[in-house]
Amino acid sequence: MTDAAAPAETSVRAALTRALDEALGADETVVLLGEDIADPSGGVFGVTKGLSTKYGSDRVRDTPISEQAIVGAAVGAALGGLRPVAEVMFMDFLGLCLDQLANHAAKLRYMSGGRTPVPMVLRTAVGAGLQVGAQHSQMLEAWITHVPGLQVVVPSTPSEARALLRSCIESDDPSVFIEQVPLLQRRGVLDDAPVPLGVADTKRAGTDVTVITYGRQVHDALAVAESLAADGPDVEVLDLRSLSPLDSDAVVASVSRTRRAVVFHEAVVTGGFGAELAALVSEALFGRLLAPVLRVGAVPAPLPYAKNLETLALPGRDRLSTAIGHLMSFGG
Amino acid sequence: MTDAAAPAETSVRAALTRALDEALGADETVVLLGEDIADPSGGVFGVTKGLSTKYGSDRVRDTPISEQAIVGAAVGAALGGLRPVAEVMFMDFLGLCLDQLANHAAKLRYMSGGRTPVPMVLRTAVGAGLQVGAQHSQMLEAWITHVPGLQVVVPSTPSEARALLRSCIESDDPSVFIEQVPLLQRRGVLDDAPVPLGVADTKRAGTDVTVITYGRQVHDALAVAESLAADGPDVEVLDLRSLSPLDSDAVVASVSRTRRAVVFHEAVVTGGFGAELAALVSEALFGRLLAPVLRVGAVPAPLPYAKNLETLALPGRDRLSTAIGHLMSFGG
Amino acid sequence: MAVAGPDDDSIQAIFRSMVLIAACDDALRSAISAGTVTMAYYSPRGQEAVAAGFAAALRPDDYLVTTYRGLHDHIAKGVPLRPLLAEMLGRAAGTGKGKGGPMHVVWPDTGLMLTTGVVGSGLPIAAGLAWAAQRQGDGRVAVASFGDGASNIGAFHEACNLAAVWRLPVIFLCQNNGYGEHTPFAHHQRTARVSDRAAAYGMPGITVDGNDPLAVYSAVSDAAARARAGEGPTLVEAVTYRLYGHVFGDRMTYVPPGELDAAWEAEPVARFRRHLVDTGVLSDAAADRVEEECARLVADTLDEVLALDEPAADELLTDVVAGTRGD
Amino acid sequence: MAVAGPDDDSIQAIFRSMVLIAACDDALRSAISAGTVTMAYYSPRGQEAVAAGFAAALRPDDYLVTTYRGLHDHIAKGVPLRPLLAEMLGRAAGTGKGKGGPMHVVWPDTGLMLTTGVVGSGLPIAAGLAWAAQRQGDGRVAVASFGDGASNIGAFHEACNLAAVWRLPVIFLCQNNGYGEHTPFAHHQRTARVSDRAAAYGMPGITVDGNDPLAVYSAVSDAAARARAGEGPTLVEAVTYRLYGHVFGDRMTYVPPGELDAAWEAEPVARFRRHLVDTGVLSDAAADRVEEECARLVADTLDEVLALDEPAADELLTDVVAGTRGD
Ligand SMILES: Cc1ncc(C[n+]2csc(CCOP(=O)(O)OP(=O)(O)O)c2C)c(N)n1
Ligand SMILES: Cc1ncc(C[n+]2csc(CCOP(=O)(O)OP(=O)(O)O)c2C)c(N)n1
Ligand SMILES: [Mg+2]
Ligand SMILES: [Mg+2]
Repeated sequence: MTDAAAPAETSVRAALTRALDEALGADETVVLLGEDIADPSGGVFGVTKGLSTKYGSDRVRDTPISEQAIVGAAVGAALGGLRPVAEVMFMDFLGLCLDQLANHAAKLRYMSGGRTPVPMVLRTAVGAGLQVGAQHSQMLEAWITHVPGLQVVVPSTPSEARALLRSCIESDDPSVFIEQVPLLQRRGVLDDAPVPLGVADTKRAGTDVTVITYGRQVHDALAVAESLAADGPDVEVLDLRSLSPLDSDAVVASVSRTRRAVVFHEAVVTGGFGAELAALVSEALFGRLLAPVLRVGAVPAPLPYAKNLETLALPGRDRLSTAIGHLMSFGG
Repeated sequence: MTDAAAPAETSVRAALTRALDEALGADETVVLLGEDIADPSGGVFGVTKGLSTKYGSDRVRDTPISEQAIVGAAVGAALGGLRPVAEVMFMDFLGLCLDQLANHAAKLRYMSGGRTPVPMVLRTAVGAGLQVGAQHSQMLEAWITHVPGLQVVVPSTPSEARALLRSCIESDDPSVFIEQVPLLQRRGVLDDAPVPLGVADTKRAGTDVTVITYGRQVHDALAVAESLAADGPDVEVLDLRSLSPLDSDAVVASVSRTRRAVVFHEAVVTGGFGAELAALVSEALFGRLLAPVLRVGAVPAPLPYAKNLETLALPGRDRLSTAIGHLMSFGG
Repeated sequence: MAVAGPDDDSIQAIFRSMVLIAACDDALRSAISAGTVTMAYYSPRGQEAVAAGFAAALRPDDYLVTTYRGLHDHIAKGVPLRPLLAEMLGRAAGTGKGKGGPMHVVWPDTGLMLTTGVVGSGLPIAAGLAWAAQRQGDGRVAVASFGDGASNIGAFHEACNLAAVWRLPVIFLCQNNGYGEHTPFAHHQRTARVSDRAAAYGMPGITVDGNDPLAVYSAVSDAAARARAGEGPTLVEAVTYRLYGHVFGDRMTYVPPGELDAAWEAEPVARFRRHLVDTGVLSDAAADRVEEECARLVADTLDEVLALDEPAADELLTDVVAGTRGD
Repeated sequence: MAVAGPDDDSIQAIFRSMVLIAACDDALRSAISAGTVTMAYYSPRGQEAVAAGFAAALRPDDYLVTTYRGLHDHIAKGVPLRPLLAEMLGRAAGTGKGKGGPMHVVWPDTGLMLTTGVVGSGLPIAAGLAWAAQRQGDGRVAVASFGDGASNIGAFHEACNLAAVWRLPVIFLCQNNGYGEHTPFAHHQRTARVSDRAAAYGMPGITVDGNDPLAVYSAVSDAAARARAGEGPTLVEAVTYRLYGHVFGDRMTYVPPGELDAAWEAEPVARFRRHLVDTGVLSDAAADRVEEECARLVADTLDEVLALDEPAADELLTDVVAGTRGD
């Protein structure tokens, strides 16, 4: 029996479905396309479940296995006045459709002097942590944050997943919306607050160290912060939510207070988005930091399959704790 | 009439042709494939000129316009015992074949526990500075330096172009070899010294500032350094030559002496390889730098076509000079 | 030949369009030779009939997606000469404020939604435009114009299949000019015709003489009628020739002896003029007048455009995303 | 049927291969159900005849490139059971030291050069292997095994065309099991057969009953003979069925009523057994023996593999590039 007083919790998955449902309901021009997204399948992770039944399989449309055509058709549909939300099943498959995304979606507004904006969303999933191997696990946000013209979003909670996806759909520019599969089950109370792109959120205030993070790593960072709370440093957890546009003001403001920062993300460290954050903080707060900006992320290798190695490869709470300990070893 | 005493100069283009010629001559398993690489075309930039005539159009082989098949066939040929050198005409087209490169070439050694190494080279050109627009101008090294398993090389002189290309071909792992089109004409005396991957070169020693750079930007950096030599700071120019593997020891050693650094590359700054370098230097030399690590690169926009805007968008000598001036404004 | 050919007015318009394309091409090549203009230029000379023919068969609001070799398509689809040339010359008054360049001309007012420099990438985008038209029920058709070489790239396959499965109102118009860069057709595929590939998607395919604008008009009219009737896509192959090679400066040493002479024999503008004069649609004098008029229009516009300003410096960071401007 | 069918020994080997595949699949599904083993498992049950048939038609050193749904191909091509299962279970003794996993099994000793998890990406790689064979003149053939859904992706098109133009000794073997994930064939393409696409490349295409190993054997033998004779690639489509859906746990609610029952009627292992017994090639008792033997072998190997170690921690950074090891 559920407690009548406690507000109902929703999963990230359901929050995403709701965002799509709301967008489809609110705006005739919103359309969805992707492999197996229509019912009865409703998407391999179930995010689009029920939507083709409700809005028709012409508006929530299955495609052949053709990632270039999926993204290219989204670009074209956007040029033609629709607001397509395309699904590319795994982010690893960006390598198949990055031309459409980076050479077309990202550039058409600019190259046309503003004549042809591309209001589309590309939703894509990341399987790291589920033992699905090196080709189904990659957080590749570094590829797309490097491309001017693209917006890049990684949600961490149900409410923000819903609100950020709505913001992406309403944006007049192309966005990539990244859904980490292990996060889909995470539950929380859904609120109705909109979340604009480009605004970070302080998930926990702290005075000694800022953990700059996003996506499911936010929860690991919070757990580490709590575990240290009793007799360790007071850790601030800053959830970027959108990487492009980046809320660099919030990043700099937080670290200018804590004077110590660690970037924590699931992607490989080398050349990861953490490098941009570390470079930015180090430059903006030169001479004011108590410790170097550290980066915690995946090791420089393809993600191994064996469970023990996969765990070692991905950035976990242990490595974040160690990094925080290291930061605290610098004076203050 | 040429001066009999002066050694003959060779262009980067000719040096590349020579490297390929030597490799084809030395090793039966070396093969070339790409669009229009066979004679009479000899490649759109002429790099493969004469080679199909000399080694046969089965070994220096034209392909249809099929970037995925070009890179995939190179991966397969490498698995089958050849040492393919594939040409993808412009680096911008990586978005079409990154799956083969990042999900396959880069990962097959690891995923097979070492059973299936992929000794192949992908040569590709970058047209920035030639007014060829946003889809034919991109330095996208950040995409591939983020992928463990790939080697990434950007030469700056004829001798090194030749030697590094040979090193790539001889390597048992996949490499991406980046040829900036405006550099192809640059001439220099060719020496025979081999250049291993992962070894940076100090192109100019200096005591006040290190410019960390690669490719054609090396020459701009040298020009700026010379222009400042008389009454400005003494600038060290470090040419990385290979970005993966990265000679981080040389980077740190140089900056630990000069205590000021600027990264200078043609790519967009945001999320560029310069972020990795700045993060690395800032961390390794925390507390020992006199100034923040600065980054000079392309502005965060697709590359515009109009000549005036293209010039403004790309990092030039002016912007590097300004950055060096800014670095010198910090005490020391 | 289709049931209804174009009426006389349309035929005259087709002729004028072809003449204007050839005049524009001529002026640009001269200006590049003279050094007045610098650019990587992909001449469409020889392919005028394809562009004029297909554009005449379309509604003004039908969509077009084309390529770097797009000048003929741009002109035929009604992009005004001034912003078109201004874009090619990197001027602020260009279709893209000079920021796109010749490979990226767009003119949504007459349906030109994309010019791309990436071979084949326009096809899925055209499919997407057709999807938008299908959903909006506006009866529009999308045309993807591309080369023979482009029919070997993955995007061609994926777009054709998607369009067939979704019965999209799109026409895949292959301008088979015999070469992809320096590679002749028989060297890059083993089918006799690009249209032989249509069957792989359960789609009709047809090959026409691309140097005959009426043949192109007829094939595209039929395809457009099918598309508008909800019967899905068609692959139309127009066989033609690139009279000046791949890019300005191409010496065409790879072309077998005699081939170029034969191609000039079949050159479409003069041929169509002869046809119109022979059939009495146009007098020699009237044809001369069209040619002079077009040459003058092009020369005047080019002069005018040469005097225009480059984009302002603050355009550098404008249009990256909505509302971006300045540093 | 081809001129020379397999001899009796080969037929028995084909049968044993099919039985072994089914036994292995059975053991894995049971272990996953029981919770002994955890993995994303793509059952090949129902496709045994394709794998056993094509592998019997090849030389041991012929190359194979396959997919995540690859267990049948792996076994048929001679990957030993122990390293195969060890890889699937993430053990150090696996084909890739447990670092690749079930989607990335390789065994170069018997020509298995790649298993990929990216739909279609194996086809260009198979073309490259065939190019290596062609250049080295070793008479090898490369087989790319893929699904019906994969025939819609760009890599399929590019690989088929390249192989045709280069006359590569490669066989594109489409295991048409009626679905890509949950999408039925008729929903993802408009041709009746995948082999209808061969003509687009000027390549022979043939469709055979994929539940009849002898039909597959025959088609692949012919294709291999063509390939070895320098006549280039062939597209062979083997029509079959995925009896357990896409991935372990798939409830197959999208399958129309009756379809699954009919597919079980046509189940290839029992059907081939009946055929062999009926035609006197095998006695019932001998067939039982093969089935018991295979079941025991699989059970024993699985037990053995379950007791094996995971890879050592220092494997984490080994094999990234040559010589990489440790931190
Ligand atoms: C994906 C891609 N690969 C290569 C190129 C370089 N390239 C530009 S034009 C061209 C030839 C295209 O031939 P075709 O499709 O026949 O068109 P045509 O130029 O003959 O009009 C090539 C290879 C490109 N722009 N895009
Ligand atoms: C490029 C790519 N897109 C999507 C997927 C997700 N996916 C995995 S299997 C599959 C279906 C493949 O169908 P088919 O080719 O018929 O092979 P089957 O699974 O039936 O053997 C899909 C869409 C993938 N792995 N790779
Ligand atoms: Mg052509
Ligand atoms: Mg299938």
